[in-house]
Amino acid sequence: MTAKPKLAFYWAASCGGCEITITELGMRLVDVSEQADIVFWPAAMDFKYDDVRQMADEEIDVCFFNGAIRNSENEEMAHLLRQKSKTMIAFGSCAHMGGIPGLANMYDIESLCQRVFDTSPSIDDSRGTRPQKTTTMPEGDIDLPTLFDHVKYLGEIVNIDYFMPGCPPVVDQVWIVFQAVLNGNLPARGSVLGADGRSVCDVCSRDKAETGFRINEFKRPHEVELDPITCFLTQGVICCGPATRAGCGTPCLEGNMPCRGCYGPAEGVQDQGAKLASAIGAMIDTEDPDKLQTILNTIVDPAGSFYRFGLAHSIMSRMKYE
Amino acid sequence: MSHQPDEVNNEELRIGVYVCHCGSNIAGVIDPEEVVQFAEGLPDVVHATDTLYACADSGQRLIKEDIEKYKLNRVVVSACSVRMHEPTFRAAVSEAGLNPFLMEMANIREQCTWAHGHDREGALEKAKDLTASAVAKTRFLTSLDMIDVPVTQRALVIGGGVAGISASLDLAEQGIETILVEKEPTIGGVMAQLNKTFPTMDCSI
Amino acid sequence: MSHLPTTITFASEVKAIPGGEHLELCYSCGTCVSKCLIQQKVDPAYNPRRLLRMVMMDLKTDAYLDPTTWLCSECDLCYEACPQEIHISQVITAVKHLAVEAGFTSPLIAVSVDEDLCSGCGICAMVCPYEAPSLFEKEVNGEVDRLSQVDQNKCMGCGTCVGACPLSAIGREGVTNTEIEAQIPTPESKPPTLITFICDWSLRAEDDLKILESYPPDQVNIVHIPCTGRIDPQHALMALDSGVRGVLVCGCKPGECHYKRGNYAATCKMGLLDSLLGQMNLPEKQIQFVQIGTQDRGRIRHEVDGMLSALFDIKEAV
Amino acid sequence: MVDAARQPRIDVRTYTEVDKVEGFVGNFKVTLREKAKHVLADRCNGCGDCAKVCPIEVPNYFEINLAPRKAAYVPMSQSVPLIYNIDLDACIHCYKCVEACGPLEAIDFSQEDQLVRENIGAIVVATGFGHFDPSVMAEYGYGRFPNVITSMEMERLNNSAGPTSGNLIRPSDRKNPLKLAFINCVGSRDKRYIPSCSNFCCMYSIKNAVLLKQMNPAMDITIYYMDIRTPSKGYEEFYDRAREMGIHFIHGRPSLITEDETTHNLFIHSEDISLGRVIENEYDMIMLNQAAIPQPDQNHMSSVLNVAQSPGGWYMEYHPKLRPMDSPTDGIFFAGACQGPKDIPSSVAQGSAAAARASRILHSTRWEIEPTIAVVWPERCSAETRGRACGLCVKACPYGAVVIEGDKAAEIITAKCHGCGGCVAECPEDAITQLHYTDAQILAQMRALLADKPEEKILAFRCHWCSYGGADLAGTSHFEYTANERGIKVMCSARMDSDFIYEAYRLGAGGVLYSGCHPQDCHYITGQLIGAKRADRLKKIFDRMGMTDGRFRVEWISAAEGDKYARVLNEMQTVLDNMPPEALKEEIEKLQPDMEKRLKRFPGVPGVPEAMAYGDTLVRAIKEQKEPA
Repeated sequence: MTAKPKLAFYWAASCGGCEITITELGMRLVDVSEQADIVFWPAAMDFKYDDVRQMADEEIDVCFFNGAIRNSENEEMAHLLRQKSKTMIAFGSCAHMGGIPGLANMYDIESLCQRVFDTSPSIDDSRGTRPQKTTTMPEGDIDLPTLFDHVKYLGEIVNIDYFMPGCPPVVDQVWIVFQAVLNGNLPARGSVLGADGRSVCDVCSRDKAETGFRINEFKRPHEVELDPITCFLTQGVICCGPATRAGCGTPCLEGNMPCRGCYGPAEGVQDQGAKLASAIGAMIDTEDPDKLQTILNTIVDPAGSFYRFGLAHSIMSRMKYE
Repeated sequence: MSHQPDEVNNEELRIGVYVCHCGSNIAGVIDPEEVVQFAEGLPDVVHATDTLYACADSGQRLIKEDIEKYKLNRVVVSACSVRMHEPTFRAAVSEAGLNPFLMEMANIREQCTWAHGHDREGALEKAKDLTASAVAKTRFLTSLDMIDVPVTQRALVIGGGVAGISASLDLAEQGIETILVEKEPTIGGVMAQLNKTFPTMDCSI
Repeated sequence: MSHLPTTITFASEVKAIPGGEHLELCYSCGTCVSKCLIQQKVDPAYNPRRLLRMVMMDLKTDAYLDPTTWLCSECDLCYEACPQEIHISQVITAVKHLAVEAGFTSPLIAVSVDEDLCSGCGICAMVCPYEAPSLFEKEVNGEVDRLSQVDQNKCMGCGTCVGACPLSAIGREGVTNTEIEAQIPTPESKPPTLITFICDWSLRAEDDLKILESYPPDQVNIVHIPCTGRIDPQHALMALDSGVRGVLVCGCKPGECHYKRGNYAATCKMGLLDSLLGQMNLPEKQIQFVQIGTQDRGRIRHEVDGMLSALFDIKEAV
Repeated sequence: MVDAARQPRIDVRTYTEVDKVEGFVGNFKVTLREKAKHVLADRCNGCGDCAKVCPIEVPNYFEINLAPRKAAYVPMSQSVPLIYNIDLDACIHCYKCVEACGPLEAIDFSQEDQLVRENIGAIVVATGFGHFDPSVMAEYGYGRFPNVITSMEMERLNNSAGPTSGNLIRPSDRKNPLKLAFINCVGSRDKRYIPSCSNFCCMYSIKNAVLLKQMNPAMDITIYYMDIRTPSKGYEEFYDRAREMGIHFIHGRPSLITEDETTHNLFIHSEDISLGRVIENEYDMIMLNQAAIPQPDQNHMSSVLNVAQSPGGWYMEYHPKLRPMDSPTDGIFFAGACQGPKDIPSSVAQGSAAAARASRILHSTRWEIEPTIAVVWPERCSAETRGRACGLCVKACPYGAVVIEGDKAAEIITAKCHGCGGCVAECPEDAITQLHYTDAQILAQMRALLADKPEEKILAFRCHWCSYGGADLAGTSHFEYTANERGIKVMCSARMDSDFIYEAYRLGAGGVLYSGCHPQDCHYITGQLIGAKRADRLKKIFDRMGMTDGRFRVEWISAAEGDKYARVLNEMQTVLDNMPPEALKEEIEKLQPDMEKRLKRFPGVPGVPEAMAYGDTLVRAIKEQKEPA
């Protein structure tokens, strides 16, 4: 039997949710540890960067990299792990397409820092302090990684073998991928793991709109008593389902909340947010041109609603930071 | 000219009823003979007949001769609207020596056959009732004479356009004092604004 | 003479359908024929005046075979122009209704649904001005699947559904995403300054179209779409992404859309795209949506020149 | 025009309006408002020096605002009478005109409007017509495209006395147009604006085309038409001559005009129906043949003259075929376009016709009017029975024909009484009657009409001038309505005594219609007002009595509303049909005692007892006739 495959898990600009979804495997982790060696998992155990630096190239069989690339440290580790591992999986929405951190691309660094360090409600008087590149301490100088002007997704800086969408990827899908990795039968490089080709609407069993139904006012989920049986669009609530890939098992829909598009664009969708704008824009019902604007204004945060997970991967982001 | 209102003249009433065919306008919907038969049964009706065109000379001559022959002192004409031929029938009866206001019309054309073509039987009943109503009214009619009033022999023409000018010229040339009133500072109206006018293509001032 | 028609004529059948009244008042003045663009742009045999005449003269089969019955898209331009206040488009729709009942079918090529791609989300059924698509249940290898189907006689080919369908599962030759995307230049093919998505009906006079085509290809590329309802913000962004510096979407004035509500859908899509660009504080003047009216002759020149000079300023500024 | 001024017997009063018209045929009292010209007519010799020095220029209505006039002005140089006018709205009181007038001293700024009362025997109304403003038709772009002009503007532009002294130019660049188009029926035959045909504009556009072609044969003129109407002698030949001269005629109503904003040339989009194809032609200039509409102040004048208006606003003639020149009011006649759009030859002909109709009256020293006037029984008037007159009759009379002096009974001035019957019905003592419309006569008619199965019948009281005419029109237009209607005609709704209504219900009538003129149409000025007040009182009484709504209807129907008359009657019939027969009979019986209670004084009216007795014999005779023995 060949040597046990070496697995690595790393978390860059991440909330840790993707790490937790692995721990959710529970006892099954024990089987995994019998069949494979986890050689790098800083979030769970005390691994040091040097451990990876001392490895030979491509020593790691499969590296599960989650989290977006926000600062120089993330980029450095991404390059390092790419060098050290045969197969690299962009694990979760942040690595796959920038995720929630990607929404920062709407703002420049200065206004971000202002928000975080000055105007945030939980700060009483920041006297304008800012993180410094290097700070001299009695023990010696400590330096912080530099903050990039925009958030990048993993695929932007290294080439990736597989994508696994989801925020976080659903634990059952993670288990299926683990078994594929352990049994060595991963599909062709570049394909998407842990999701199926259809869109969320395909798997959603809610009653769809009557022919000719149109929306004359949008409401946010907390503003309306959501009916669990009918499609959210018929209730005037934005649901990204039509343009989002299925495979998550729709936990949100079961929890009576509209899909927010974390599994990324469905097959054939070039830019998830623009496509949703196109679909929802065509549904607005009025013959009176002036009322059109008032209805549009009821969509409070278009970019946030349509690009909640994919802003960093969007064409607009590329246009802005190219 | 007796102005005494309503003194009941108890001379013996002799009413004549004339039901007009008006070609097919009335006869096309109801049968005038049936109205005539009905009228004959009414009190004081001494003579009732139908006629093809009451307003024509033949119809009027029939009424005039009957007034002589049957010594009629009231006449009922069941035909068209008073706005059409009341003057005609009043003139006819007065030529026969009967006071024109002792003639009463029943409108069984515009307000009966023309409006109830879809309900012939109802139209017939209505024609009978309208004729009876006219007969009832003649029972209490008194002879009246037109009131004549003095006439100021001056005319007023409002509007100084081509129609107003032609009217005032015609009136003035008959020797009638005419006032031509025009709200604009000049007479001539729209015509004066026009370039040459058809057919003579001469100047329009 | 009673007012109710005793014998059932073709005209009385048409008048019985709501909107079909007053058709006997038509004194054949031809206003509707010249106000409507279908004869000038699609089929010389199209003539609403003649169709009304056929209805009145009881020529049922001629009417059912006449292209007017099938090509009218109920845009009501003729209704507001008719001096006899006849709702001409409703009379034509009534005739079409009777024609369909009599088994005749529309010569127009309707959109069709690719059942492998369709997810049954129902968006096409919501946005269609003619309510041609509708959802239905179907047994697909074992389990019940919900799909969309299109009523061949109702679809006018405006493409609003194609623009809205997230999965490119609906379409017809001429409006599919692949054909439109093929006309969007790629970075390598030296992209023009401006790309114009122009709807087929907003430029009334031929020489307006000539004005648009007179611009050198490296300055202005033209993409024809049946209606601005077909526009997809993705395509606008893809154009900007591949180096085109500006996108001009040109459709009809409110109330004059040839497909009833295509320009309202476009107004909303471009409005949403504007707010997206605004949130990313990208320059907004890059994408413009203009609505040209029936009497705005020569206005296309102002819009294109204005856009080119605006783009020139942006180029200087950045 | 000039000979009208020269004619000694015509007193031409320009810049004067008719304020009030009182009286009746042969005895009209007309109040004229001679607006202040601020120029003394006898002194001004029309030299125009004042205009030369006047610094103010304002648009001239006569030139359809294409050319200016001074504040001191005459509308046109050939004005008749040639007396200048100072327009105080525009004048800035620099008084240069006064200096220029010099010794003549014809200008007097202190002049005020003058009210003059004239005694008049007959009135001819010839107030003409107005022009439809095509700017409301956005599709033709009038007001937005400079080279789209109206027909009146064209008249002034190619008129040698016009602003360009006959040289037709394009407003946008003042060049002579070579390619011209006329569009007929602008606003006419259009349900959205003026549904009727304006009669003369087909010939009018051909005339203008021929004139322009004669002036400049190189000019290419096209006329867009729906139908060319050439109704009179020589018109069709003129149409042929226009074709021979090379004027193009396109059969097709344009739907749209667009403009090339650089050259200001215009494009007409229309269907050429003869070809069955849509065409788009370019023109330098377009003339819109605008519709003829009633004068803007026609509504005001019709209430001043107390004449009715037919649909569309034109004055309504007594009878369209038999008395087209007469108004419903004796002594007032119509001439020309005010009665309906017509061309110049017809207007002149109607001028003479109206003059002929008027001279019938004016040539006789006395004139006969209908003797249907009111007459008082002095012994019944409360002045004599209770020593104090109640005066209700005086209040009811619109003409002040009823006078009460001291404690003497009310008295009618025959000459002033128009015979509306208002006082007769208002008098609580029934002390006044109306000749030819006495209570007895009307009661007798009611007995005849309600003799057989009264509960199925609808008794309709109509006034001679309006609702009777409306009933006639319902017949002439063959609008079908229920044959259960039984009509009684009185002169005015003011004559419809409440006793008649109570008596009708006492006799068992199914429904009663109380109808008359619309308020502004009443032939007796305020007669309708009195009738309307009485009808509302009756409606409230019957509602309180619990009578089913719809059995008593109050409707104001003009002689032009035949359809409304038929609709109201059919609606009343449906009310009766919806009531089960026993319920109707039961309601009639239940209300009969209330009606009798209100008819206490009716049997005391002279002639009524005889009418009651006669009525019984008549009803028996009618019943015998109807049910065969």
